[in-house]
Amino acid sequence: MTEPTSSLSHLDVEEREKPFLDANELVINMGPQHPATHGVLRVILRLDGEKVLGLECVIGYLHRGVEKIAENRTYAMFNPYVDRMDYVAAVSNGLGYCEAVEKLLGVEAPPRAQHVRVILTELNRLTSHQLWLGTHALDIGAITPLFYTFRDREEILKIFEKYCGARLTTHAFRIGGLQYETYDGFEKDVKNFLTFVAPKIDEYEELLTTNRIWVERTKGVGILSGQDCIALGVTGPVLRASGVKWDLRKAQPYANYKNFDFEIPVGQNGDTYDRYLVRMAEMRQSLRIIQQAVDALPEGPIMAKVPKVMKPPVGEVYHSIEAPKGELGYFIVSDGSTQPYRLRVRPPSFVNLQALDKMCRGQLVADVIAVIGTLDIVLGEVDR
Amino acid sequence: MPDETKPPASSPPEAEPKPTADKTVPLGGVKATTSGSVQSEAKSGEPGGVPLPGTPPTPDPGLAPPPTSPPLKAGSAPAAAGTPTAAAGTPAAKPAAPAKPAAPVPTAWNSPMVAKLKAQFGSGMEALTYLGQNYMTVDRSLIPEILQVLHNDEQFDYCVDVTAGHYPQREKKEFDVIWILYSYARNERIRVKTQIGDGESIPSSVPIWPAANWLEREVYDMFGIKFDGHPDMKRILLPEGWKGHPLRKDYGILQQDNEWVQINLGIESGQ
Amino acid sequence: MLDYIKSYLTSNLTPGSAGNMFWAFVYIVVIFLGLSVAVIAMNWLERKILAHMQVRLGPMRVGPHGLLQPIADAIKLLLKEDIMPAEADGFVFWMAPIFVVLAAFTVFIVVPFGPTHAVTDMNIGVLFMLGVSSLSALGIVMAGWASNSHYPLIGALRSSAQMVSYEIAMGMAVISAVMMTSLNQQGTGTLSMIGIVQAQQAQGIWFIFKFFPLGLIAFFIFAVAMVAETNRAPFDLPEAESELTAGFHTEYSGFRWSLFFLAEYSAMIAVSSIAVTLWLGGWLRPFPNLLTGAKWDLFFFLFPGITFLFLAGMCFYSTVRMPKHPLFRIQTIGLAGFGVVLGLIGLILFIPAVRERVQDIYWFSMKVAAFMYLYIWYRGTFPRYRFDQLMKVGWKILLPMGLGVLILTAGVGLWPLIQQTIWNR
Amino acid sequence: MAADPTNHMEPVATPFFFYLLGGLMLIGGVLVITRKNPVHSALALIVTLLAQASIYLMLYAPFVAGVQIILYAGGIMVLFLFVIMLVSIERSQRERQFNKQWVVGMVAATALGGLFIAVYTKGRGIFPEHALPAVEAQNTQNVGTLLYGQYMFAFEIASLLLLVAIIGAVVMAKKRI
Amino acid sequence: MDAMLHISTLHYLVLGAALFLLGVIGVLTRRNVVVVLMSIELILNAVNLNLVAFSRYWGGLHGQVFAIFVITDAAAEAAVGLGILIAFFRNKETVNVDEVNLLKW
Repeated sequence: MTEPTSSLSHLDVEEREKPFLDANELVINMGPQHPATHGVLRVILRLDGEKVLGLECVIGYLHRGVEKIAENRTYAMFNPYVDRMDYVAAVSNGLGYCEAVEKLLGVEAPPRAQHVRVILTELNRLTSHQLWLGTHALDIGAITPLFYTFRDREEILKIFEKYCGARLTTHAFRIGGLQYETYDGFEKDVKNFLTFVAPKIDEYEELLTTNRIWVERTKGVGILSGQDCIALGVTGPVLRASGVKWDLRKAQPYANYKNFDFEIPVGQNGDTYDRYLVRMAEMRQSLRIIQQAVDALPEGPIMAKVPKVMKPPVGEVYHSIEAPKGELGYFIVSDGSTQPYRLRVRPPSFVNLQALDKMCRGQLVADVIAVIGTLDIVLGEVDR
Repeated sequence: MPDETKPPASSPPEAEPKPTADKTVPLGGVKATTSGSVQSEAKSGEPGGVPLPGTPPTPDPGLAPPPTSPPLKAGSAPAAAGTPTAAAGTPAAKPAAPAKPAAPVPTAWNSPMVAKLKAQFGSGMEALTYLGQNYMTVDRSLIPEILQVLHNDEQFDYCVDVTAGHYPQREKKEFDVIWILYSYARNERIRVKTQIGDGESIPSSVPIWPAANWLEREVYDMFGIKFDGHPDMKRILLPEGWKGHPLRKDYGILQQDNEWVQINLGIESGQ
Repeated sequence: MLDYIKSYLTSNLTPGSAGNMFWAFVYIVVIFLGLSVAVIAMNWLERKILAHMQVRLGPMRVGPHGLLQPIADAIKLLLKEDIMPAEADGFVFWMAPIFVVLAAFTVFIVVPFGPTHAVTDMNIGVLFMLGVSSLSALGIVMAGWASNSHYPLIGALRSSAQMVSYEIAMGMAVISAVMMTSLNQQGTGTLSMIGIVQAQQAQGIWFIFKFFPLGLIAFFIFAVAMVAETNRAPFDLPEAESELTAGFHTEYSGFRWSLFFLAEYSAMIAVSSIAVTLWLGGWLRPFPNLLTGAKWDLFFFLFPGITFLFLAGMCFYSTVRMPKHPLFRIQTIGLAGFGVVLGLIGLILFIPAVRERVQDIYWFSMKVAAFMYLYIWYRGTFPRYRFDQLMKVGWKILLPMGLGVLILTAGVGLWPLIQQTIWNR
Repeated sequence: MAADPTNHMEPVATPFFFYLLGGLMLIGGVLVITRKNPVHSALALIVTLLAQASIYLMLYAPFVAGVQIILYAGGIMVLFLFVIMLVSIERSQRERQFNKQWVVGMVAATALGGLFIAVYTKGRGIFPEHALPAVEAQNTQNVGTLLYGQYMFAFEIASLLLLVAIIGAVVMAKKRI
Repeated sequence: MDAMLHISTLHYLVLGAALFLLGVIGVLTRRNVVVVLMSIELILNAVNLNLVAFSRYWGGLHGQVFAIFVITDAAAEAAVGLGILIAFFRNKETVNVDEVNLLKW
């Protein structure tokens, strides 16, 4: 107990020989094989009884060296790889990458492609949030929402599958637009889905929002103030739940988000409950965007003029989008060859995960689970 | 900008800010063969094509030649694939690429903030804009102060990313360290770049932005750049004890720390 | 010997009370087998009901509608490798599941399935049940400690702390029900399980409705505490899979694990039996005093058989709806066979002699089954409490409530007496 | 528990169960004082306590038996196990188990044992040979009547004692004294 | 043989005495405080056994009432004893009786 809790990062991984009643410190290793760490996150917890004194994340178990691979692939060849980072929001990843390369190339996707991109990306945001909700609720012990969300997520995946043949790692977009025209009935499917899913979101809320246990488990847990969020670089719903009204779709519109009317849901307390509410509201906003996009889906080409062999001019570009988890940025350095000289992904999960320690200090072990869930991390993206 | 005279034509000096439409540079260089020869100015580590103001004596050899001349240091890109092809260094002679639209080039970036920073830091920094994205190249010695100023006075309160790039062809200054910053108040994004050599360290920006903690660790992990004053400078993605820094250009894509793999995983090779 | 066996049949006592060891042994065996079957059925039902609550089908492959799934699971568990951690304390590790199972099954000695359908009728029945079921906390602590691993230890500590704290609130609720057996100059007061049900019969009211809100509140306290006692959702912290992987039985596998499973479910049935006995009139059919008369008697007598016939009908309906495909032939036949068996049981239950003997057990089981359904329902609906919240609920809400109910029950029960002594002075 | 005695008649096979349970108790007691590992000691003690509860049943004291199970086995022993798990036992297990004056202790115990033997052999006659008829059916009520009647004052004092013990235990176990 | 088969008070008393002796030996010789506390429980149980046995053979219930008091006492003793043990362990990191040699630390 003499050790200041602030120097957490120097946490001694070795289990101490102290008897834990005296030292009041129990070092527990959570993961990488643990059902609530959403993959292969390993968290080393320092506990006083059940109270968390500090924790350290050990990551890298899924490290595949995406950035290195990028340097050895052409721009087009690398496109499918980005889907493997945040595999629950693959479309968003693809959108960010394609737009970054397009920016580098100086091309712009035609309006129809932009619209389809927005539709698919927002659908993807929905899947991501649904998956988050299901697993988060499961972590907190409510097992039913998982199946409800998966049932509805399935409908989106069906649309993806019909559109591009893949459900998860879609590789839906191409640099310069889309490879595939939308299939017949795409608009109808999407519209049907919108009418189908709106009441389902109410259903999730019915199960959880007013559930006393849910509220008790999430209110006041893992509080992160707006300042903390900004200092820690946390973005996405976590940031917005802390009261910072910032969404890249509004702040620095990309694709053609500026044409759509939607709101940025903002929380107040920055606790787990607010993050839950923000994400629920975001799902509804996504539906609004999709509705507008599909109503105004223009005719026209779906692919801009892009050279067969892409050699972006020498230069570097940083482009970021609002992925479901936060700001997803691509920093690409081109040396004029067909391959990126350096490609850096700014993964939202990775940066958001840094806040875990801050959010968990002084909470209980059970809250660590809730907080990991509420951060909505995907280890594929954290480790890349 | 004392070094203004040095930069090649491709990077217009600060003094004459031009819109991005400025196409003084023939783009032939970009048409380098796939062998990866990097075109002169920009490619070799300075995509922006900016002179290196920070190091007056010898900025970067790669920058000196006019744009069309062969790069002094050819073959930077291929290093990534582990198949350096130095011979490809000559392609500048192919000024072709007629079909291509003229690529944008970096232009000087002028704003009150830049002016203020200039006044404060003088020649140590240079501000440019490329594709509408602003960035500044800063001398390494100015790094902590300028970041501090950006954070405290210019409201760049959000450190989006810290990353690096490896340019082995540049002697002494092999690495670019890049901070991507964003200001919520101004809704503005900038990049701050500096160059350092292998084995050198750089002041950590964790005291300024706690967000930089893991990002700097990742840079250390991937490039071996040490950050002074970082609270916990150790590997993050790769295991402790791994040898080598994978994102360096001289680290092959199939390369791995065989010894580590054999000891820790008990297998011959991870491939 | 035969006389010894026969002599009991004419008695109207439980075998234990009649001192007939043979029948006591028979009852023990029957209860043990019945309980095992109930646990297996519960396993299947829980998975199916939960699945249907969660818009999925649940087990469908092994047998028609997955009816054989629990058996397949049991075989799998028995064949699984039995792993003991190298650092574990072997003897304690070995003893723990046995201890838990023993505690869980011993309780059933005093559970009254009918006026004579109990192994024995102890006159400290309730005390005995509470005491023995609290012993399983010891087994859990043993399991957690012997595993010599962090998660089981935390799970065991949580579990025992939880059980000990909820036992107090539970005790308060139980005592208020026990008090109801004697208050108001009705009955003499008893701790015997059979005596409690007989008191309800004599007073003509289930204790849940007695002193109107009081009995209900006590029942509510018990209903919450019993979920916590059995470590089920939303109080399943000791085995919270998202936090402690599996809690105290993380390191257990195979047969030993299935013993814990068995113990958990039989403990659920046991505490539900206590609740049924204390508040819901035990083996009494609904409204035994209101809806009397030959017509009503017949109506309620027919219930058991009708239930089984209804289940059989469901089976036949599903049989008809089975896909007509060669691959499904065996399943279809199996389902039909199952329906036939259920129908036969239903028909047998219509025989008056059988009906007379079995209807008590039927009503008791039905009431317990309602609790079992509630358990599953809770699991499908509620998130999990956090440990401090769980303790808060136990100590700050349930315990004061229980004390209040206890005092109020005593006060209300003694009110006529108090009136007499004060006003008639 | 299957061996519980009945209300209305002599317990079945009394000598058999007496020797069985008594043997269990003694074995448990020996294990309690000889095991190195306190957890094993505690488990042995639980065996002793449960066997003793059964003996209480044989003695027509079912209420005491119930209290024994609930309080001792379910309460106190859980507390013991809790504490044993909290204090690390690895070190104490490796240490010497018996203290230096064990010889003195054994001598004192032997003397005490001798005293017992002397008393029991000499005073054989004083102890009642045959039991009075059991009043077990009303056992709980009678115990309650005694507790709340004749022993009311003692009962109140016992509750006070428990209160003091609760406060004492809480104060002792607090983080900082 | 009859003495073996007919269980009289003396049998219970002897059993109680044996248990008592075991408890005494444990208290006097063991170093581990936890085991000492458990031995005290053994002693109390031996006493309880005597009380209940006498109550059985003399017909009254006073012995049982006393046994209940003793159990109450044992609960109080265990709680306080273990509380002291925890406090002691926290300060000394040991559970040996012979190291309890200070009245205040």
